[in-house]
Amino acid sequence: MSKFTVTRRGALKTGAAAGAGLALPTIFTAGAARAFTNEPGASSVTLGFNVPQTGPYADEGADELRAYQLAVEHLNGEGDGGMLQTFSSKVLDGTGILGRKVEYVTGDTQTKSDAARASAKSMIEKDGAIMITGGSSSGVAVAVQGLCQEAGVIFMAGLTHSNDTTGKDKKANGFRHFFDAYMSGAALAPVLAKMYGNDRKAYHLTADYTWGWTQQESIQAATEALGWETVNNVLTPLAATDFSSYIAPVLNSGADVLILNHYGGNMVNSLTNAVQFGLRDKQVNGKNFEIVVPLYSRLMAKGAGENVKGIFGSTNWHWSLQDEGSQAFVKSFGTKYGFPPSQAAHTCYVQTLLYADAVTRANSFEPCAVVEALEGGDSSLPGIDSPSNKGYLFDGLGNGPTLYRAADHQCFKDVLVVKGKDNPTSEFDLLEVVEVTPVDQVWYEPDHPMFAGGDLGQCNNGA
Amino acid sequence: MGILEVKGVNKRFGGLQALGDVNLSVAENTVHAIIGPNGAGKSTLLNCLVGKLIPDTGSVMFDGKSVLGRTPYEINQMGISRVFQTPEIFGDLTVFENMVIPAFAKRDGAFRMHAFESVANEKDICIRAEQMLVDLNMQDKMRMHSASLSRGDKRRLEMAMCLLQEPRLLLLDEPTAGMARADTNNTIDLLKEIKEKRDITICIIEHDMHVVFSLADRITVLAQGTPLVEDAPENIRGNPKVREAYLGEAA
Amino acid sequence: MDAIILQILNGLDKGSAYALIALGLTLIFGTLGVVNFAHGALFMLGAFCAVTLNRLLTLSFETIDETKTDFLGNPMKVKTPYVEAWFGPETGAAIIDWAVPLSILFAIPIMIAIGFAMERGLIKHFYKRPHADQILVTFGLAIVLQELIKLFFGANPIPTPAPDIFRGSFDFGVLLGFDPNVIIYPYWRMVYFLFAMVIIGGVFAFLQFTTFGMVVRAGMADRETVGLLGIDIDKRFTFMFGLAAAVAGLAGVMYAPINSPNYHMGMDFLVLSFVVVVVGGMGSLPGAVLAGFLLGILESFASMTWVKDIVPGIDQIIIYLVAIIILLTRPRGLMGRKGVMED
Amino acid sequence: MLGLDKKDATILLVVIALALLAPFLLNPFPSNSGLAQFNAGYPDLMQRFVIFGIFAIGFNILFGLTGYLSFGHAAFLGVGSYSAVWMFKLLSMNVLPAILLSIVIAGLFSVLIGYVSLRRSGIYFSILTLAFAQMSFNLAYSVLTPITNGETGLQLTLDDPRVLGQTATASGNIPATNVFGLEMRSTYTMDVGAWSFDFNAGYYLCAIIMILAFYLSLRIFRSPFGLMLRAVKSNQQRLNYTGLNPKPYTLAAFIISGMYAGLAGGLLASMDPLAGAERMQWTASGEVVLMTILGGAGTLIGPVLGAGFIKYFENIFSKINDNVLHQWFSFLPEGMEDTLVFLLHPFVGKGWHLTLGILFMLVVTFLPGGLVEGGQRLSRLFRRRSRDTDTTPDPEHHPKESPHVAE
Repeated sequence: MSKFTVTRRGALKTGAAAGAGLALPTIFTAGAARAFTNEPGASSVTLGFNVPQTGPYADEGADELRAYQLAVEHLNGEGDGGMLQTFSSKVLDGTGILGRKVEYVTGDTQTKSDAARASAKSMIEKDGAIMITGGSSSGVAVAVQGLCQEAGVIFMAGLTHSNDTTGKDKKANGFRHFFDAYMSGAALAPVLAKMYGNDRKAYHLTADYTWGWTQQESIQAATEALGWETVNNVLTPLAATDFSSYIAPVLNSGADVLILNHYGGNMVNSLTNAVQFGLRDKQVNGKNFEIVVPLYSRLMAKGAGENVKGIFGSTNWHWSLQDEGSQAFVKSFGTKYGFPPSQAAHTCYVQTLLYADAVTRANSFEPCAVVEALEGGDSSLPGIDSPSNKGYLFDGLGNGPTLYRAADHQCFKDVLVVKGKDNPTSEFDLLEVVEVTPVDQVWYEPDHPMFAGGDLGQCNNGA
Repeated sequence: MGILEVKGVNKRFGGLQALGDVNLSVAENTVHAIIGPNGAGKSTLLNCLVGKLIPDTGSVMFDGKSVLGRTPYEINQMGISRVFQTPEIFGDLTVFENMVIPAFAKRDGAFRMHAFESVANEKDICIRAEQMLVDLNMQDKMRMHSASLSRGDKRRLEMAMCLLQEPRLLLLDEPTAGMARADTNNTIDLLKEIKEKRDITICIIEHDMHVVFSLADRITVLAQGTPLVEDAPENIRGNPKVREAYLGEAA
Repeated sequence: MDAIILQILNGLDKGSAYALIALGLTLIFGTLGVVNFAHGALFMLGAFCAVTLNRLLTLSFETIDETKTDFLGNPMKVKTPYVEAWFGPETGAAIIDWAVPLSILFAIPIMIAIGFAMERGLIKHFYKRPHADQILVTFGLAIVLQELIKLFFGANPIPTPAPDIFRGSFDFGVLLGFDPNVIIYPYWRMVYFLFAMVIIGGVFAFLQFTTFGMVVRAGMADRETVGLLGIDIDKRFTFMFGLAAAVAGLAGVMYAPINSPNYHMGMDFLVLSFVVVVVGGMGSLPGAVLAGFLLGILESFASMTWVKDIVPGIDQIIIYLVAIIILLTRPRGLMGRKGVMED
Repeated sequence: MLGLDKKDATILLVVIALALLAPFLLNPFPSNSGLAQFNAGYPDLMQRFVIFGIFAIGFNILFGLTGYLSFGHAAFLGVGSYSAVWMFKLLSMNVLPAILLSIVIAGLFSVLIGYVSLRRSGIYFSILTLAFAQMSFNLAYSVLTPITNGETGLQLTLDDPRVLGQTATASGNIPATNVFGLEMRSTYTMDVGAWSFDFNAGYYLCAIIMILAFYLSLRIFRSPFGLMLRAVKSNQQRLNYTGLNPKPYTLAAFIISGMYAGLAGGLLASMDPLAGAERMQWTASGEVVLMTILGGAGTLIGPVLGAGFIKYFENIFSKINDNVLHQWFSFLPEGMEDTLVFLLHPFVGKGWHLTLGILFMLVVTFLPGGLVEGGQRLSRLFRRRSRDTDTTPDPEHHPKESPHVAE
């Protein structure tokens, strides 16, 4: 019995099937032994875009899908080429990947680990996808990353912010471009200290699941390092829709800052509730009461409406960035869809390009070769003196010079601190970039306690 | 000493005294009728006998053992079967299946995990069930859905289910209520037949005096929760107290 | 003490929402004998009535402002709501500001119409069907309704703010002699609570003092008997469905500023409101209201830090725990009648 | 045969044939044709069909026979999955002990929940089971993370002990689940001309277990025990007054169906060793209710059909995107193509929920007996057609025969 030959569709499109049909004595042929899972045929290659299409993150998923479609167009030489022109690596020439036309299949993660794995499996087993990418939550990212490791395909994570994705749950076949909770804390804390002073008392509301905990841990460590005091950390159920009973006691706790370690619907509701309670009009300890949302996204900001005004947070990327790469991406995305891309769209687009680039540089679709290409050679980020500062260095995809670190497959780049805009000029203009925190401030070692315990393991080619 | 001995039973519902010091003795292998006007407490008394209600005070002994505090199925397993005012049968099941269930209850007790062998392979059970249907002239309706039976046939089926268990005491709660005269007569004939052919004690609650006087060996008259008189049918007819309390307006 | 008062207040407005949804649910059940899994969707539709009116009021025409540029570097299109153009910027802005309260007027006819349509078009074919079928078909309807909303409004929550004067919170603590900022309560939540009381009172008064209500109450007590009296109860029950839909819808309209409406908010409330109805006793109106407030307040208590310290995760399960305890000690819920929904 | 009468034996044979030939039946379209989108014969989905089939068969023993509507059966499935994954982490990657443990643990869990919940009936029972399941889900997602790994779901790692197996393979990967060395993921692919069919070891293990589970449920349906369960549904009062105690019967049915759910959960984890908390959520419990009713509650084969129907939608319809639609209709003139795509767009891909909801409503409204009733009506229709064509009138009067247990 051949071992895990989940592939065949790709090969069928080539001559293999025709050959099987002609060989009369053996009508039944087993799928030919292949070097690795879903080795693509000569004419096309299939990528799997696994994004939430139903459930609360469906809009984010839709935006990710738009970015993927755009990336496929650009890789196949359609459209204006987007960031292909600004990307520091010039091996991609708009002829697909290694001369094969890029095709794609889509699936629905439903923002559930189970469903996401089922849909990724179907793309691998049925559609012959060679790479899976997407997702809008860390649970899903970790679950699908584990699957891809076992199946022997590459996973290019979409939006996932938990430390665990490239921490204790890191996998050799998985890569994350998005930033993480530690970086949020490290980038945000100095700005908060600058704006609100070093003598602050923080009250945390934290979504009671893995991402919430790592986010809270990160921001608490970063703010305490700057002299803040943590008054309390209250865990809130994921299913909570009304946060009033958690927010009401905050004012009387002696805290003068409320940190909302929430994402998505939780964040929209908790922030809305907090503003409803008039927290931001209050004075505590002789200071203005402030609210902080460590992880921001434009869609969440849109959901919370006016309530985001003046509230600080961090984000991976924002369309108002003025660098060449970001501008090129915003232009082609905006021209095609009529509105600027979200950070989720950006990271997904970039991940697709990075994958294509790595395959081209490796001159092979073999996962281990791709992993090697993404881990780069010995290039390193300037200005950081660390033995782990090694990996694949690139530029021109927004965020400035970026390192795909070999040690944990995490991207290191500048992190944006943003603030809800006071006078938005359009429905997309909700956040303004307050500071671009340079990469050396958010750098950490792979064995940092918040990331320890995992093991990349060996890359897996599958078959 | 009767097979059923009810002594000093009281039952109150809030402010209402439903049963007041009821004493009753049913002799074995007789038909004992309990009659009385509406609200006399006949149904309450019946419910106290089968475990649906627990009297506030007093005792109910069946065959020398107390039934108080026992659940309906335990009391049934002791040998008391009950026929309801409106026939209670398994409407979703076929007539045959309806018959099989009491057969199992008789053989296996209140619960037995019997989950693998097919019902059809339980030959003794099937034979008993069929035999009883033949006895009651219902064999042609064996495969019918019991919900689609006529009311009379439903009553007949329920009676058959009870008889299959060979109870020592059969309680009948107004078995002819709402029946046409012809059906009533059929039921009377059926009960007479049962009475003659089997060793069985029957306790019947009834409104219809025609039924009562054609069947009963003894009659207890209940009024306002208390037994007024207990006697043979011919004496009841002439009893002026009964006439006053009950038959008076009817007769 | 202050913490307890605070959480009672919080429980009141949470409870208001539960009670309003459960009221309609139990009304439909009590009158029509239908288990309506689409009731949460009615609440959601109500909230989207507010969103829709907000959208209608902010319908805009575009003018090009050459002095500014949009994100692609093209001249900026500036949107001006028609309302502001017609009534002048200030009046227009005020009308938009009051969109949510105005939506009440907008929502009542719409929700009643939706209720009628649901009852006549679908539910009426299910009166005689098993409860499981009713659950399935209304669940299907709930999915369809929420997916339609998602199709038109997207999956993202849509901010629907309350009028400006209701922003911020009122300091209750000062009234009661506590320090400032100890017991604060947002104005809009106060409005929501009062609104809920008015609606609940209205429904009860309606059932208590009108002939119509009397027939309906009799129908809830014993449907067949009333049918025998020759009263055309079915027509009145249709109206009850409209009423229940309107109550759920209004609960949704007023809830919109508390949490930005999204398409799945109905499902979020569905399970909860069923628990509320059952804890209150299926088909009992006072039971539903009582249970709504009870569960709201208990849920608030469970979220207090010291309670959570004693029993970690208690706020995750409190509602269900209470439901289990009540159902085991009071078999038919707080005020349920015997024999209802037990088979 | 096997203690079954002829009719039941036929049903069983049909199920066996369907299960064993599924790789062919589910891949009817050539793999590079446009319709290949509708092929469902890949290992993961085939496994899901039979696993959820098992889940629904078990649920049907409780709901279909006794009428007790549990809204918490997903909890047993979840518990089964967690037990299985823990077995993989601690003991070995052999699936048999894992599956056994998941059945046992789910059984124990259902004793507990069943004992308490069955003190009430009707909707009160439903809400009790719902409450227990939601509590399990909420806790699994948060406080119990050390046991369940919360949001991500319990998964295998490279440093699990695995006392009776290897911690990691020679190539540095997590070993695969297997039955005495036969890996569950190993697949044999057969290419026949333009078609290609997958034969997956895991699928066949699931299929064999499903056949056994189906056979067992068939026997239960025909047994005295099954009859008692139907009697519980029909008239508990009469059952009580016939000297039978309904409680242990319903509890036994509850436990059996809980064990079926645990078996399904264990199999899910065996095919894909990750146990997500979402599989315990009330929507997951609702899903099995939908499967059973959609297929036909109380019928033998209905639940399996319902499970297949819903899983097919979830996995196949959700993957049809605009791109695929454009490919299908590319032969049409541009305007028509765009219009068609525009019209279909809301119903496929991210709109699969909408289509499913509409189908629920249609099926429940017009086919109260579920898909099985649909099938019966169709076959009756055909029979009537063929009867109409031959001119001999049917002299025999067919009295309405009651279904023994509808098939």
